[in-house]
Amino acid sequence: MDLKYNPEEEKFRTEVRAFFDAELPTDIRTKLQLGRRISKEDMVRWQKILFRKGWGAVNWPKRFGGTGWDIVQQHIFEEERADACAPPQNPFSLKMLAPVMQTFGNAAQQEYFLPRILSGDDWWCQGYSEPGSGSDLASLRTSAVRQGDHYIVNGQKTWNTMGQYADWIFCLVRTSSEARPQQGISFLLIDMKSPGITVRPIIMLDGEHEINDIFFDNVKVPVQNLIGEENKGWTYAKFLLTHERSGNAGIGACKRALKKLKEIASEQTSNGRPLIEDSRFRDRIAQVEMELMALEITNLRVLSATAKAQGTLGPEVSVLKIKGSEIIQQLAELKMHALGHDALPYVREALEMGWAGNPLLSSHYRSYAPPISGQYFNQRKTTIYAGSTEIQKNIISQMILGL
Amino acid sequence: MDLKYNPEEEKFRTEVRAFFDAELPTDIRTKLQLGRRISKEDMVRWQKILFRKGWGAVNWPKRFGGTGWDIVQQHIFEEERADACAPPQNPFSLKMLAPVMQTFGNAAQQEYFLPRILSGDDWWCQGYSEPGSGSDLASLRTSAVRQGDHYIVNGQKTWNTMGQYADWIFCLVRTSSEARPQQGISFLLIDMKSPGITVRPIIMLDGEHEINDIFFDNVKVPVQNLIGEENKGWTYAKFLLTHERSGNAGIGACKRALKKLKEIASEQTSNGRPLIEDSRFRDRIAQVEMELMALEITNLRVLSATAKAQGTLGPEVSVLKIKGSEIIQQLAELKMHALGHDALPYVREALEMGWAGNPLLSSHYRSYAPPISGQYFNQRKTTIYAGSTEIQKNIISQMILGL
Amino acid sequence: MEFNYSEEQLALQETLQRFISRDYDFDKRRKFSASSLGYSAEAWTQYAELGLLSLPYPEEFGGLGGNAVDIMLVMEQFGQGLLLEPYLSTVVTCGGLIRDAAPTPMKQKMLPQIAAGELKLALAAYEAAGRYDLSYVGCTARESGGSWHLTGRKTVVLDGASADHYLVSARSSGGTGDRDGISLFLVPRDAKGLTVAAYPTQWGARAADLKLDEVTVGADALIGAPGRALPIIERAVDRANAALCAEAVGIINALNQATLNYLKTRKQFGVAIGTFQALKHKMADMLIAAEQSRSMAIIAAVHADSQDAAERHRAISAAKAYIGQAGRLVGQSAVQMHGGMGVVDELIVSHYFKRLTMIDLSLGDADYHLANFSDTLRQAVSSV
Amino acid sequence: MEFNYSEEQLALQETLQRFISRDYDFDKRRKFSASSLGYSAEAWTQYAELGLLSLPYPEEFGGLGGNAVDIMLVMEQFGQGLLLEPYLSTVVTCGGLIRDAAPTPMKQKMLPQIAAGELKLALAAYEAAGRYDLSYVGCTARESGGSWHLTGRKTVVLDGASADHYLVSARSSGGTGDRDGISLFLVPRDAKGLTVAAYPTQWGARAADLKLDEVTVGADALIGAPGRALPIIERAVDRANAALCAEAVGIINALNQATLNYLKTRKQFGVAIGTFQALKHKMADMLIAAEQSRSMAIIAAVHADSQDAAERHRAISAAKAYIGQAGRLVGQSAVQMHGGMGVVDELIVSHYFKRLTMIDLSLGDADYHLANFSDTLRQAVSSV
Repeated sequence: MDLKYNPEEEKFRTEVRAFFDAELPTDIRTKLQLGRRISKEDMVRWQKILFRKGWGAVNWPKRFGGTGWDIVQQHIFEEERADACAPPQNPFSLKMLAPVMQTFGNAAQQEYFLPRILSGDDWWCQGYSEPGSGSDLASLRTSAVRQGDHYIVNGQKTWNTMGQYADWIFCLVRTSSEARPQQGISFLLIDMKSPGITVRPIIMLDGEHEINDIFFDNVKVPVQNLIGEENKGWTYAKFLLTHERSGNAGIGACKRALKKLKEIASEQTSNGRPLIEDSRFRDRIAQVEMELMALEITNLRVLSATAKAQGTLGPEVSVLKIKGSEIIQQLAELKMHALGHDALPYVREALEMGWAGNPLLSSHYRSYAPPISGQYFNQRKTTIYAGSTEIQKNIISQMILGL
Repeated sequence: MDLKYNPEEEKFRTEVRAFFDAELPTDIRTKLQLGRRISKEDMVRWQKILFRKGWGAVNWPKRFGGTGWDIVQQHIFEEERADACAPPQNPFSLKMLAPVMQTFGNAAQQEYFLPRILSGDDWWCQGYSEPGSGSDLASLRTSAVRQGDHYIVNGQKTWNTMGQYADWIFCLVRTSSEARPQQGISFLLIDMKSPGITVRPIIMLDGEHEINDIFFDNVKVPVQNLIGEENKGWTYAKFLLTHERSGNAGIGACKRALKKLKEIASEQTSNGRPLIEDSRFRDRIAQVEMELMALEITNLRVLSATAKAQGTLGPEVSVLKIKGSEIIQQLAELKMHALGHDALPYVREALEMGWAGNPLLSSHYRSYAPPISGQYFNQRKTTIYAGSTEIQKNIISQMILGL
Repeated sequence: MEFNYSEEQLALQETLQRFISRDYDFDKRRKFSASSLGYSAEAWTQYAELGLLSLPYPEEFGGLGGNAVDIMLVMEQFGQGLLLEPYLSTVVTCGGLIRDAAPTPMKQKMLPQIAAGELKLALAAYEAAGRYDLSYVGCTARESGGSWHLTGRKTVVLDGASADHYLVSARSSGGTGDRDGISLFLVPRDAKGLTVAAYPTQWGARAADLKLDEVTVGADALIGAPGRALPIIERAVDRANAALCAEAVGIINALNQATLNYLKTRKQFGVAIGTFQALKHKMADMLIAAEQSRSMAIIAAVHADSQDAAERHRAISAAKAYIGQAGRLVGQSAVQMHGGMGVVDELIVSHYFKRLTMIDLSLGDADYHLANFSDTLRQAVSSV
Repeated sequence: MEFNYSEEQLALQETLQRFISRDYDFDKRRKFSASSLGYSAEAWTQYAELGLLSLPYPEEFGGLGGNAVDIMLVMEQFGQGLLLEPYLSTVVTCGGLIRDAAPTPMKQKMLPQIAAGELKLALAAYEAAGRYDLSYVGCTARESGGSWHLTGRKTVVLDGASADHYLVSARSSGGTGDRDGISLFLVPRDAKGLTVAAYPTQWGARAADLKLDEVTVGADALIGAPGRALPIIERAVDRANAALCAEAVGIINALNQATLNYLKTRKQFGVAIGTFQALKHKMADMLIAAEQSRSMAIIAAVHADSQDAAERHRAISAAKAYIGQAGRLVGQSAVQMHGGMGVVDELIVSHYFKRLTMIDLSLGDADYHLANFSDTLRQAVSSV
């Protein structure tokens, strides 16, 4: 039991930090620092830089072109990434689809798709939720009917994140309705350029376009785009969800947000004095920081126990998902409250990089202010998506506690 | 809509306060002030004083010898009672049994029992819970079998409060097991001197004897001691529970406890300065005070709406029960924390009035300190008894929200 | 004590409910918000016709002589309907301030104009570095030749985009943060040297920042004695906070109703999600929060007209703090229980949530008011 | 980084688990607590035999050279078994202090005695009016003729009833509340002028108040430089708090296990109460609190031996605050879910609850440590 980083780990951190210092484009870094909109082009450009360094996939084994890093290395990388204000990589391909493909996909799929994910050539999105199937995912209805060497897909997916950018989508589809709902689900890879696909934006409560409805109208999908076996998709889906949740502790992002919060609380003033001098506000920061200190260790304990047992991730990741999402929400809430009055304006243009005007006449309305209330509103999603907090507690009580 | 007391109400308050000033025995007042044990004799003595004044039952209609006061008057009386450190009256007879007896009892029962309750001649306790029937009260098993003009009662009641003092107990008993569990329950009045009754103390977590197991071994109960109809007891039981909960907001007691908390926080010091000067501790007090301010009005709103509709109390009392019990617990917790180190000693003798020693060498260990930690432990019961918070939320979601 | 509303009050409530369902449904509101004005000029005219704009003024100035409980009922409906019009700023905050503290000629001139829907006002009392502290006034007022000259900046003036006049606090003596030395002026929007920068708010209304550069007003623009305006401003802000409490209660109840409906209709795992005990209990918590919040809004309302400044301030801070916290619980829970439907623009739920959040952040958030209230406890005890 | 325990550590844990189940079940504990000593002398002897009493000392003083993680494992079992013996005071707090700061002759004399179970110590560092502030020292130390004369009072000395010696803080210069001027003395229980008033604690152990009336000790009783003892005391109290964190984690896990068993076996409405979703979710919250608390106890342990006083103090305050809060959640929830069975003396649940509550109140409660931790954030930011 030792929480100190050993010399190799420290050396690794130095290397990672130096890389971010040297290679992260300034324009992208600035957008992230200020909470401005980032584009697909920004994210792809960054993925290609990582790929050139050989760091295209920090969570993949070496044999698929990943870094093969252990969990402490991955933790350090993520911490430094967030601190450097580098964009997160596309999680749908790297952290969700890839583990499924590596475990259950066939060689042809692995050989074709994985390199294109690594290089940033393909943008993937996720087709899980449907209007009637949120928490109750197994009730999904989008159908895939086998016709010769194709499936014909019909239905609707929703809460699709960044699908407006996507080249490909991986979908859960119903290939049988005979047995239990879980037993008739398959896992399909669908080319977004296929005829019959319509993407309709959904505007979030913060006014931003980040999610979509996706409609499938007799979309033809080659059978070789089936992952694993037909009607076994539920197994792969659960595997994927566990991986998704394991990333949801988001320690790096939380640490970055905490640092930002402290900066804001040092710059904002109350009665002319820095807000952080107010013990009441400072105590609220302290309360979240304590929670985050604990979660960082809990996260590493869970992941290292899994790694040690060479096992797959278990229901313990639900603990990480619950706490991680709560912490990021609390930090967003505190950042908003730190602003006081300045949280009230809603200036859409100010979210675009390069917009030079100060919407308010007050020099006090700083560059970090415009996105902050929207971030608070937006972050309410984190306890809803990837299995709501209620679903995670069901998992804990059933799978860990045996209730 | 007006929250000010009108002149008649103010005059009434003055009268009540003057009465407490004049008539409340000093020894009893001091015990309550310091949180020392009070005896049955203390409580009976006080009931007899109230009875002589005509205030033996503040919640009864005049025709049964009650005061006939409206809800604002009752509220004022309770507030002044708590503030004066007068003991609460026996709730089992006055607030639980009496409304049932007045509504469902026969004339003979009313004429015999009610005056003896008023005068303090009979001490009543409650026989509801059983070891297997806590929240699920309807599953009770204590049986009453009709034999001629008696019932023969067998079984066990538990969580019986102050039954060691009781002359009488009112019990829910099973008189039929044929239909639904609720349909075979009857409401019986049982003389505690009946052969076959055994009272066994249960020691609470604070080391005090306040509750008991009561065993019934072929106890003979005359049939005239049945309230209402046989097998209709569940109706009376629910009626009683609603009345019980309506008293559980305990605004008077909460206000008194809040005042005490502020006194303690003014006398205890942190680094030599009064604890209440510490904004962190003061904020915690403020938080509970706000909750109590709101509950006082919620309580009066619920009770006055009921009175206005001349209706019976409804599920809204569950709101009062939940909040009232939480507040009294929070106040107990804060009082304990105000003590700091002084919360650690457990000096049983100090809970007895007249014990003169100071268990600690510190003059700082004040007379109010000895009972406070025990009160915190003991008050955990308030969210459990009379329908736990979980049960109250079930009631709210079912009866008010229609879920 | 009396816990019932009068028949007039119930009629007022009903009128507003009818108005909202007929003329101010969610789609209409969306259009009003998207318009350049950010609210409905037509609705404003209707408020004038309904007497809402003259509600709290004495009859001698053409008012209806209503009290703070009447305002509470109106503001609760503003919450229910998410009404965007500058009622709070014009009628409650500034109109009320003029009623209480302005010289008679100003009352005689302005109150009837407000009542007729011809005049809108906004309070410009906060400055950026002061956060919620009304005594933090850096804007200066210099008297010379019978006129006052104002220079400085005012931040996030609620309803500031559409106001015809501003009530501006400025320092005529003392230093930033002093309670004494603050004066209050009526400044017309077209005053020379005044720049108004308007912008939308998170809830779709419009606010503004003001820049004053040697803005000159006459002696008749002064409200209250020079240097003595802070208590007047505090009283107006207390009253505004009481009104915000009522608006928040309207939203809390609307969110609870929407959530309850969703729990009864949304199905997952083959059953309505309202059958899950965890959600039932959360809904029960929301109901409790709503009842307690209503009690606090009543406390705030009945204190809003109180002459005892300390007691008024204490009660209203307690109410605003409590409702800020309760609103957070209800807003966040309502969004959470709506799942994905809670975080999209399409449903009214997220709009309720945003407005409720921003009510907390307006005129002092829960922490600010908790501190206010808490600090009064020190004095309270010394007298026990 | 390394998250596993060594084999020796796992063996130590297992040894203690066996000891508890064999020699220290709940009925035995009740008897030990009721005895005049308030703990088991026999158990103390066994601890000596098991090497627990020499665990954290260097080998040159007869110790096993264990570290703070070893102590964490031991203290966790003290929680699980609700062990009453004065291990924390004697071995961790005072023994550790002597190891770190006492003159070599004192170490040579006392550490082997502790290891052999022949010597018990208690720290007398708090005074009544100071609450949790260790710098609030009114007790005076006057030097004269090569001796020190101590006068004053010390409050709620943990394990003070059975101690053979006390480590007493006293002021040799400066004023009450000054960080400088505090000295630390080894005072034998039978010293002339020392009155020990012992009493039971809420968790069934024994504490004491001390009154010192011109108690005279020699120069060799001094630990650390005169007037410079506060950092030494703070280090010992930090370490004690880290140990309390571990004990609390042991209790939290025991309470969770007991509650989970109860949920699975207690039936109401014809089913196990663990089938109710509201209780399932509360149990999930308790599990999360337990995992997070364990992480915090680890953080506290690995910092307990740190030389960086500021960083050590910051981390341990965070842990103690967090675990104080989490313990409240778990303790109150465990009692609540046990219903009536949670509030009676008969089951161990209420005893766990009481000890957990009192751990929070010992050596600084959650609010005190939150304030400590929070106050460090001011410095942290200025360097960002």
